[in-house]
Amino acid sequence: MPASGSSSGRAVWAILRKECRSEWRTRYGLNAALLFAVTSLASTSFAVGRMSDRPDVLAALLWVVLLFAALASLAHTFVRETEGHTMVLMRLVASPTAIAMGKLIFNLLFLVSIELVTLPLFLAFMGAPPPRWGALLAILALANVALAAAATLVAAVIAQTRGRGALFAGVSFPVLLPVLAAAVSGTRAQWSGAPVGAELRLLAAYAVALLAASLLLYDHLWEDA
Amino acid sequence: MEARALTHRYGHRPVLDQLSFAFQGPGVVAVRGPNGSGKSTLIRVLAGLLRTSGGETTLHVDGRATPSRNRQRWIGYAGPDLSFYPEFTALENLTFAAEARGLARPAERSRERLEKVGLAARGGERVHALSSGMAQRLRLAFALLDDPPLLLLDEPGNHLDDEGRQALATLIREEGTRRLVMIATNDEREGALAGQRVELGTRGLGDPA
Amino acid sequence: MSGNLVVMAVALLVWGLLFWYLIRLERRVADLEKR
Amino acid sequence: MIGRALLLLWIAAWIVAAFVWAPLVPVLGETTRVLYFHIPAAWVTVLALGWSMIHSLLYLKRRNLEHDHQAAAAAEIGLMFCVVATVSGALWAKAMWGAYWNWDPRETSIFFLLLIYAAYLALRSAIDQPERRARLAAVYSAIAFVSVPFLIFVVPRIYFSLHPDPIINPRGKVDMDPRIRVVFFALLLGFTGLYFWVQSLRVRVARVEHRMEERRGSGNVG
Repeated sequence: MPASGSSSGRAVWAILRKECRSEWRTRYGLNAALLFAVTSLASTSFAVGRMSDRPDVLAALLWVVLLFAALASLAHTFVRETEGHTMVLMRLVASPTAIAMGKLIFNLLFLVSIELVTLPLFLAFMGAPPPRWGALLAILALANVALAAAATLVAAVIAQTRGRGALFAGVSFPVLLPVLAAAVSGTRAQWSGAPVGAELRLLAAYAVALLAASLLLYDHLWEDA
Repeated sequence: MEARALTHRYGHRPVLDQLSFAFQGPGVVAVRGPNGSGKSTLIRVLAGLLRTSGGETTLHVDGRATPSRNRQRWIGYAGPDLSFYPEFTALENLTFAAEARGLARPAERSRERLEKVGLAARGGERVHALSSGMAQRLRLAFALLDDPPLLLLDEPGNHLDDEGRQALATLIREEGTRRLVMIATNDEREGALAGQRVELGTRGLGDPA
Repeated sequence: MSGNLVVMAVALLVWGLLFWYLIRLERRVADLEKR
Repeated sequence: MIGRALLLLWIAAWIVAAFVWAPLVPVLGETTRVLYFHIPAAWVTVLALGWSMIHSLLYLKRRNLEHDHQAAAAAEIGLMFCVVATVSGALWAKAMWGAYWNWDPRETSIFFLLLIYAAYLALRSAIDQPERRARLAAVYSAIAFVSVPFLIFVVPRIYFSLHPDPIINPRGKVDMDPRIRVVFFALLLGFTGLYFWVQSLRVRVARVEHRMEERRGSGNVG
């Protein structure tokens, strides 16, 4: 039996690849999320029009669109497992933490792929001033890590409830709020030329706190058949 | 495989009550009892899928007690609640399982196991296209993936045709010589294969409130 | 000042009602526990 | 029974004191009266959330359903006090600044706690098996435990603060007429006593419910 260290690394890699292949085969999650992001973007920009002079409104709108796209799709990796009753198989081949890390990284890649499409469209549709790419990408990166960490943990919990995905938005919102607040504030600061250090530190601290908590909590998540 | 004062309740219904035993592999053990007497519960507890309300189980491999936290490393489990990813083929499912467990030669190993349960020809088929009998064989292939010291089978004969049952019987007899095999079953033929037995109490579902 | 007294009276009334309700609730819980 | 009678008289006495005896805070004028009840309610909200989270962590460690009863009761009562605190806060904001809601730090923090309570109780209502409900609710409670400090101390600082910090800072020191401080802490104590009494009642109800379900056993579990 392989030692636990390297093998859980291999398990995470195997699970990540499986998640990507499942997503590629069914393509259900990505299509839904992209459609969701683009439609909510289009409707906001239609309603609000061009906002080149209001970085605070732009920052808020960008993150509302991204947050709701995330809320609509990040629970999917766990809900799919419980609906397909494949959680037993998962638990027999990997430790809870390895399962969670595999899915967390997948959710992270998922978020990035949504943003690759939504961000350029947003900047174009809303006529946003050119962003300070360094600061903006740093904020996006850290916010994505925190979002993925929080969403994966909450998804693992609600996937085992009666309503499954239905509860995800409401239950995860308080946990996602600090990420939303810091991301909006940071995005606004980068557009108005202010330093973004404080927001980056906050996002990093929250991501670390969540990851630390998850390492302790994932063992308690799957204990009954 | 050793159990001490195992007790478990589903919500408020006592299913396992102060059950203790110790079985030495290799050999075949039948877990028998009426419906609802906790056969499946016991198998799931031994597989580390279910945390009991009381008591504990310890698996000794080569004389050393293994941590019950990652019990799944040491056992092969096949039960009705084990489902596979419908969007993947049988071979892909097994290969993924082998990779996740960090086993050597995952693809080759999976092909060997498919041959062993008579699914060699169906490896390329998507799981949702398999009949329930073939899906049951796939579960057996999964359980045998890394030659575990302990094999836990919950009603392995389900959905199998005669030819399938025949293959299952020879498989159990063969594996019984190499490792400890515990089978939860009410099927006479499977029960007959077992050298030892665990009779679960008659209290089960029939017990009046 | 008189406005305050009215509000105070209402506050005292609400507190009295709440207290009475809790006492009755406690009695019901006590006999539920016996059964 | 003496304890109950003492609680009755204590809170009644200090209600009277708050309206008759205590002076007004300079800037706030008559609106101070609301604060004598708003801030103790907010305090109990935080106390109950802490109580619920501690018992959730204890449940994860010890797996004793007693902790789950305590955590659930604390959340239910905490939600009620949180609603009282939010409403009284909004009334006070209306009196002070003419707007029921203007996202100042105190209001946003209490509102976030309301969100957490609501999410926790919604999660509980969506799970049937007692052990699983206790376990998953406890895990969510632990997650919320991590996000509360960020919600309370960080997020409000990001939004422009309207609250007159120097005069009344409930978490900081209360530096004006001593009589105000006396009334304020007395009501705080009274509310805390009330909370623990209702908490014990709710837990006893939960225990009875659990035992009744158990006695019904598997026979006719609805």
